[in-house]
Parts: sequence; structure tokens; C-alpha cells
Amino acid sequence: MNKNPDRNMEKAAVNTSVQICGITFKNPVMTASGTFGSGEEYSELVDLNRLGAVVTKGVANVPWPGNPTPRVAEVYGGMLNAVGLQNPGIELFCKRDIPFLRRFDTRIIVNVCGKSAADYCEVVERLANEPVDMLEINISCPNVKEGGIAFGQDPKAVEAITSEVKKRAAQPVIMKLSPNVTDITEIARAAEAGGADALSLINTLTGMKIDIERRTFVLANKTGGLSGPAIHPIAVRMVYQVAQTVSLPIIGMGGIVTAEDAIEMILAGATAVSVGTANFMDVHAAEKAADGIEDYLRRHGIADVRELVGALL
Amino acid sequence: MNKNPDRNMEKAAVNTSVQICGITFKNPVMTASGTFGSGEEYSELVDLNRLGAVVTKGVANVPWPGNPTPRVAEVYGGMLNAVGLQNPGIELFCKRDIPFLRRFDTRIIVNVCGKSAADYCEVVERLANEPVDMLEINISCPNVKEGGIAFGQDPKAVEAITSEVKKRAAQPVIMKLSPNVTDITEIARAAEAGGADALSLINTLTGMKIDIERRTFVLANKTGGLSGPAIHPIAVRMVYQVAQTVSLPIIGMGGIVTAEDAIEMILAGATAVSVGTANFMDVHAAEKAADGIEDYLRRHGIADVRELVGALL
Amino acid sequence: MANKWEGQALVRKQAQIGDGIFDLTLQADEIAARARAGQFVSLYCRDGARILPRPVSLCEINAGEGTIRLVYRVAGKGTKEFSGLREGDAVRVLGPLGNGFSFRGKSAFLIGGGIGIPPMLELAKELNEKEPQTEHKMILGYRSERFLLEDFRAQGEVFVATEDGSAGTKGNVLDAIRENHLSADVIYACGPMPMLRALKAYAQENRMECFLSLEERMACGIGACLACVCKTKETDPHTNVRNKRICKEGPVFDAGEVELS
Amino acid sequence: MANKWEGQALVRKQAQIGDGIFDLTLQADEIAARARAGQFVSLYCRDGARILPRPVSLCEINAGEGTIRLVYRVAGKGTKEFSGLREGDAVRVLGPLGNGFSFRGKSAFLIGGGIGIPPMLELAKELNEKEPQTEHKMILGYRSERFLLEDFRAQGEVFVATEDGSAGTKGNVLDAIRENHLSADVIYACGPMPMLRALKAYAQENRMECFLSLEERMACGIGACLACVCKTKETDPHTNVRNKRICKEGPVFDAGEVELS
Repeated sequence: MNKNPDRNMEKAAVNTSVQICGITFKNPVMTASGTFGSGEEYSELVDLNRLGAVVTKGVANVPWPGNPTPRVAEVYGGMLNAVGLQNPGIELFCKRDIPFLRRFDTRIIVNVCGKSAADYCEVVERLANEPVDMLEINISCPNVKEGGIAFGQDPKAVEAITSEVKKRAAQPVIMKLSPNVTDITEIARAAEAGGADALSLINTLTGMKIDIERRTFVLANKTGGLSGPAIHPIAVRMVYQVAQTVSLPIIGMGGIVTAEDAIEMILAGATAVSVGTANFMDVHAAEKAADGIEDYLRRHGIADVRELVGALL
Repeated sequence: MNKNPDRNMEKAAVNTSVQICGITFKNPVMTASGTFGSGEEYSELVDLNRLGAVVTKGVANVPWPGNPTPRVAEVYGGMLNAVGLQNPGIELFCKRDIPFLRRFDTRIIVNVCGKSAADYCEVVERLANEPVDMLEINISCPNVKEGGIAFGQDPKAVEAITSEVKKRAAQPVIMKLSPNVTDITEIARAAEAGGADALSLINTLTGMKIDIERRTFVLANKTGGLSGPAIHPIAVRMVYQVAQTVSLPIIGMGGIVTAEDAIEMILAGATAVSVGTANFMDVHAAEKAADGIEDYLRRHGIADVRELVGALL
Repeated sequence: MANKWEGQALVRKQAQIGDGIFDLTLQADEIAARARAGQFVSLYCRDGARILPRPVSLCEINAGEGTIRLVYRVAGKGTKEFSGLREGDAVRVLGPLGNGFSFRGKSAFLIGGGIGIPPMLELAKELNEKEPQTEHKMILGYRSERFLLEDFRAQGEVFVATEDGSAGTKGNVLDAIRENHLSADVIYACGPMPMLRALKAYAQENRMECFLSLEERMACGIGACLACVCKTKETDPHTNVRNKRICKEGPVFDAGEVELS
Repeated sequence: MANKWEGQALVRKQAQIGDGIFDLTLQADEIAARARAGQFVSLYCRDGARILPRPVSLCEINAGEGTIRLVYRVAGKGTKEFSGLREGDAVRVLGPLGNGFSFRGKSAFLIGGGIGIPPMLELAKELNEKEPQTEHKMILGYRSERFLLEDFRAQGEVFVATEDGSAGTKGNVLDAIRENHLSADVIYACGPMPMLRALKAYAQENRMECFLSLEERMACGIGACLACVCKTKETDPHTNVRNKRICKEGPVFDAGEVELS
């Protein structure tokens, strides 16, 4: 008896698809930039067709060698990284990574990094005729000297770079925001004023780990970006604040490990979510999150995931 | 053979005492405000004489009832709290809590909270003739509508309130800083400009947890302060940044659970450290941290803990 | 001796006795020697991702054996971890915590609802021991599935209420009291807030003393952090405001002194 | 079949074989069927506070039994957790990972230093099997205490160097090579960076081929996150910059192609 409703819900179709800027994603679960490459390495173990989108590792106008090693350190409930946006450059990326991802039934969001407005614009223009669905502009990487977070912490710079990018972008533009700010709603408003089509938040929080036995910094870069479940409550709070402030769709990320974490983010105002560091904890984390959201909808008799978006606002 | 050096070090005296503003603390381990009350409840289980200092729960000019419940929520590797600085008011505090703490051989640091500059000043003046060693001014509590973090995120307000308090304080003044800022060094410089004698950092990071089954906020206050091991790498980074920026002594806190965590903070520039949320994980956490620092000094043949302070700067 | 003990306790046995309900016996001599009905202990998780102790009420205290019995419901990852404990495992525990029930020497209702039922068992045992001549009745409210029923019947007269009517009175504990025309001078109760509110009102109408064991999310569990407070009629001498610490002044309160939200 | 397998592996046995050195055998048929010398696996911790997998090199692969043998040193909380695994426990594992050693059909030195010693055992076994007629010598460098020595002796001629001279040549592996006037065409080595640097130089002087297994802090372990890279002489076709992924193109590299910092 008790189980019948569930059984019926199993049969009942639930909608897990969401729309952002008129683009439909089969489910709200994406991969966070920098944790999933361009999907090739994970495709051995993960069915990319189960994902709403693959968000690629950041790509610049030219190849970047990244930072010296060690580039990562584990911390309590999370990790620090200072990879420094190593990437093969946009040319090889367009020749190799995009065609690879096109083989799968999932959306393609290209994360774009740069050291100057011109860098970002060059990449965005190069992508104009490429078969990618959206662009995510990384103005919040804490691990590069120029560009990155330098832009992301200054509202004027955020608005300026957003409008520069928008002028040249053929695809909808997502601005990825840094949590290392006093008031993230101010940054979000600046991105909106600059014409952003959507927002991604949060990027990593700047952290540091010291090896007390060797009495040295664990990361060659001294500081790195803190990610993983440790930062999830901060990410949920910021998504909630931004969702109340701007009318742009939000892709929520930051410490999402399980479907429960993802649903928290959606209830707080995210239309979609990205699974990042959790891919290192379990190669199937993103697939499981997608499955878990579907299970949750069935269990609660909710026909459409979109009913959950911002339900707590 | 192998063990002999250790044995010798056991016998060798190591100095664990540190000085802040000319006051000597028997060791660098304190209790973080709000996690230890005024020590009375813990004294049943913990030897307060083993601690460098007890930093009391914040006290205001009048009793505060605090926030509605639930006031706490566990999160991955940490917790959220929105107690809202419930306190019995300065009069009862002076009559009961200070005499209690005087019975122990440990330093007394009184954490002061307020909703306005006048509130802080009233408490500071009331304490002028009380036998307490230092004052810690809490301008960074995220859980009260007025005062608290509102002051702590604005450099001008920090400088102003610091100088107001300093005018009236009979004891050295520690300003406790919020990590919810774009640039904590700017806030630290403001406190220094205002005449602060020392700095405490970090207070909690604002976070949120949602109960997806009930589809509601876990905390009655919606948001709360994130503390615990999850935030330690952020705290170490901020202590390191501030130690490079100002010449004030720093009391480092944020996710310290073990002696290793404490030593990281000291190497990054903290003269002393506070154990907070870890008291909930293990009532003996602070004692163990003090013991562990001593063991570390012996193991590494370091005669004086002060050799470690800021050793990585 | 100190009032509280903290350390590793050996698991004597654990069994599942209901849907998500587990029955755990720990060897904790120092706690068993100090504890009394209505108090609780803090259990600490092994998994470092879960940093706060879980408060669990004492279902039975056996000072002679030096054991404590904890009957709890799996409500989250922490209690799920505890449910995996096997004989011979160790678990870190702190207790006894809280005030416990006070004895009034009068006829009493011992009322438990859902996972508030277990602590009433130790209370029944202590009342039988300390007040053999006073009459008390146990009224237990379940959703449907019963647990601990035999243990309670061994302590005296038991009345059952089930929401689905699968046993005893269909309805709640007050329905059972009325249906069976029960009366007493004192109410001791533990259970969900709606039940406690109803019992407070019922006690006032019938001029009964009423002692309620309250629940709230806790952090330190010993009264230092002020997380688990409840509103009170009068200003509390310790907090100096109108609330009391459930983990310290409570969890058992005179219904008259607290405001049940 | 897929190249990698992820899942729960059963612990067949574990023993401590040295000061902080543990010898763990896992039932992992799919990994044993695919793996070869020089590859590694990722082990995942149970404790949620530790989120990253630990890379551990394969000491032995038994495709017949479907088991893999891991010999590791307790270096932190993660490996400490692994050292507590007992027969019958399950541990989540991903592998095999990395490229492994390539066989050159020439006389070889198999050189291991410290915790770099274990992977050379599987290499010795595979060389004996695949290149029975080629001569190879094993040179093992220990600080002081020896481990796995009998296993290596079963595979052929073994030379030992100890820093404290408590056995074999006093000094490092190169001292042992010189003292025993050893020669070969190829070097296969795994161990601390100073040893690898010295071997690279030695191989150049003596015109030997040299293959080194490198270590670096890893995150994903499969080549996606670009955490564990090493500098290379030439631009790598995948990264398009002058570095390679140790977990993917490595951990074994031709000494000539990498720059050892």
C-alpha cells in the first residue's frame, strides 16, 4: 500500500529539462569548468549524454602553461587548486575539443579566460561560428596574476568587460562571479547592467594551506581556490542573494556533491547547477545528481523541476 | 636510540608563552568567543588553567534575547549559527562571569558587542575598572540586523568605531574582523588607523542551509555564520595577508581543530590562536591544541613558540 | 565525582526494532552511575564531515551493569552512521546531560509520542522503584508500528494510541486518555511539539502538574553556546532574558514556565 | 572492454611489513585484468573530511586471482585510514591509471628508492615473463629498514643500498651500481626526485635509455584537471604547452623528455 504512490510516480513522466536564454537543457546538471576538462577523459567512465551540459575548462586566445606544481592540496571537506588556467589555446580547442563534444547529446558551454578585455574578446569572436551553445566568461579565477579575479572584484570592470564581450558574442554570455567580495549582489547588478544573459556562481574562495613539518606553503602559488562541499553553504547563500537582486537566470555551483545539494541550490534560485570538485570524489557524481533530482521529483509528486527554481525566494 | 632525542626534548624546557600588548599568555591557545560561554559550563570537563586565555561570549550594554530557533545547523565539515549574540548584559556579566573566571590561572578577554558605537562604548567604559586583560570588539557578527557586520564591512566605520572605543578603553583593544569582505587588508588597515592594539580574525562566513524535504530554511534567521574546519584555509590566507599588511599582533581563528591547524595559523602570522567550533567536536580540543603545540616544539627542537610566529612571512 | 563523563564507549549490542528505529546498548559505567530518567547523552560521529554531536535520550540506565540503552530513529547521516555500530565497536559519548525528570510523589501519566517514547521507559522504571505505591499509567502514541511495547508493559499499565488505528485507540494520546477515562495528578511527556502543546492545555484545564521534555537543534550540548533555547514566561536567572537552555536547564520543563512555539 | 574500472573492492588481506609500510591485497578482477607494471590506482577514503582519492602504485598484479597488491607508506590521514582496512572490508578504487612501463627488450636496471620500490616488483615479474632471456638487475635503495626484499630476490639478482649502511652498499643506488660494477642498456626507476635526477644524469653519461616514474599531487587522477603536470622539453600534443599530465601520459616518462625540477 504505502509504496504504491511511489510506484505510480515511477511510471509518471517528470520533466527535468530547463531553459536558459531560450536554450533547453535535458536536465539542470552541468559540469563545473576546470574539473571536467572537455569531457574526453571522463567519457571513459561517465555517460556524457546524461548531463545537461558540459562546461569546458577555461580556454584563452593562446595556450597557457599554468602555474608551477604542486597545484592542488586537500583540505578538510574540500581542496585548494592553483592550476592557473593551463589551456591549449582556442585554436586547438576548436579543432579537437568542440568536435569531440559534438558527438554527445549534451549542451556545450565554453568557459573563456583571459588576461585582458582584448583576450576575452578574441576568444569570443573566434567562437562566433563554432557549434557551441553558450559562453561562460571567467572573471573570477583567483590563480592568475592578471585578469581573472582582478576583474571580478570591481563592479565597474565587470560591467565594462561584460559589455565588451556582449558586443562580440554570437552565443548567450554567462558571467562567472567571484565569491571573494563584500557584496556579490553589487557585482551581479554590474554584470546585468553590462548586458550579461546569465550568471554563474560561485567560483572558488581564496585559501591557503601550510605544511607545518616542512614549514612551507603546500601550493607553489602559495594561495589557491577553495572548492568542494566545505563551501556549499556560502554558495547557497550567494545564489539566494543574487536571485533576489537580478532577473538573470543563475547557474549555481560551489560544493555540490549530491542531488540534495543541487536541489538546495535550485530552491535558492538557480535554474541549473554545476558539479565540480565532486567529480574528483566520485566520477559518477554528476550522473548521480541528475538521477537524484529525478527521484526527488517523483518522491514529492512534482511534475516539473522548474517548479523548484527559486521556490524559496 | 631513535627515541633518545625525543626523550631529551621532553626534559628540555620549551617556552610556549606569548605576549600581546605587553600581556603574557601562558600559551597561544584561547577559546573563540561564543563557543565557550564564560567557561563555566566547560570547566566541569576542561582545565581552564591549561588555556592561554578564555575569550568570553559577546556581551552588550543590556541583555539581548538573541534570534529565534533553530539557531544552528550542521553542514559538511562545519556548522552554521545564528544565535544572534544572546547575552545577559554587562551588569550580570561583571557580577557573575568575571569573578568566576578570576578563579582560574588564565587570561580574560571580554568580547563586546553592540548595535551602535554608543553601545560598544558603554560596555567598554563599564569594564574599565574590571579585572579583565583585554577587550575584543565584535564588529563582524553576521547574525544581528544592526551593528555587527554592518560596521565590519566598511573601512570608515571600522576606523571610526575603533577610535571611539579606544578613547574609552582601559584595557588593550582587539578588533575582530569579518571575512565577508573583498579585501580584509583594507579593513585591517582601517582598524590600525583607528588605534587598535590587536586584531582577531576571522569571524564566520555568511552561509545558508535549506531543508529540501520541508522546502524551508533550516535556520529561523535564514542565514547564519559558517564556522568549523571547512573555513580554515580561508582563515589562514586572511591571517597571512593581514600579517603582511599591518604591524599589529594577530589572534588567528577559523576552523582550528588540532595543534597542526593552530601552528599553520601561527606560521602565517598569528601570535595566538582561538579554538572555537572545535570545542563542540571535542570538549578537550583547546587543551589538546595547547599540548600539541608543545609536542611540536619538542619534536622539532624549537625552544620558543615565538620563533614560529609569522615564520612564513 | 564530576557530573559528566566524556570518552569512548564500547557497543554491547545493537538491533533494529522498527522501521528506522534502532536499539543501542553502550558500556558506559561512569554515565550509567550518574544518569537519571529524562537526561540525554551526546554521541559523536566518526565521519569528520559531521562535526556536531547528536543528542540521544536515555531509554534505560543500568548502573549495575554500567550500561545505557539508547533507542533512536535514523533521521539523517549521523544517526545512519550510528545504526551501523556493531558489538565491540567504540563510539565517543558525553553525558549525562540535561536535568532529567523530577519526582512528585503523585499519580502520573507517562506520555510518549513517536521517538519521544523511549525516555519514558527509564522514567517508568525509576518511578516504580522510588515511588512503588504511587499509581502511574503509560500512554504511548505511535503513527502505526509499535516498538518497546513489551518493555513498557513490564512496568505497568500501558495504553496505546495509533494514528491509523492499527492498535489501541485510533488517534492521539489524548484520545486514548479520554477513551479510557484515565486521570492522574501529574503529566510527564516527551514527543512532538503539537502533542506537547495539547498536553499543556489539557493539564491546565484539568489542573494537573505537567513536565515536558523539549527538543531543539544543539551544538555544544552543555549550555555554553546558547543554540538550543526555549522561550520562557519569566526572565531566566542564568540567561537574564526570557529563555532557558534546553540542554542545561532542560530538556524537562514545567509546562507553566515555557512558551511552546 | 573499458580501460578503467571504478567500484568497491574487497580487502583480501593487509599486513604491516615495515615502519609505516603496509601491504594491502584487494580483490579487483576488472583492474587486475587490465593493469600492467608502472600503473597505479586511486583509492577513496571513507571519511568525508578527505575528499580526494589517493594514488597508489601497483606492486603486484595477479590477473588469475583477480587481485592487486598495493604496498604504501602511511604519509597522512588518508593512508592512515587505509592502514586500518581489514580482510572483508570494502574500499572504493578506480584504475588502472597511467601509462605503465614500456618494454625495450634490453638488459635493464630496475631501480627503486624508498616507497618507489614496490612498483618495480611487478615490473620485474613482467620482464621475467615477457623477456626471459634479457638480463636485468634490481637495485633497491632504503634509508635503513628493508621491505619486500624476499619478493624481489625471487625475481632475480638484487643489490641493496642503505643510507646508514645497515645492509648492502652504504649510500644510494648509484653507489651500489658502482660498487658492484653493474651495467645495463636501460634504466627503469621510481623513487624520490633527487634519485631520479641523479639517474637521469647517469643515464646520459652512460648513453643508457632511462624511464622514470614521477610523482605529483593529484586530484582527478585521469587527466582532466591538469593538477599533476611535469615540465617537458617539447610542446605536448595534448596540452599544447611544455608539460605533460603525470596521471595520464605518465607516470612513466622517458628521462629525455621531462625536466626534473
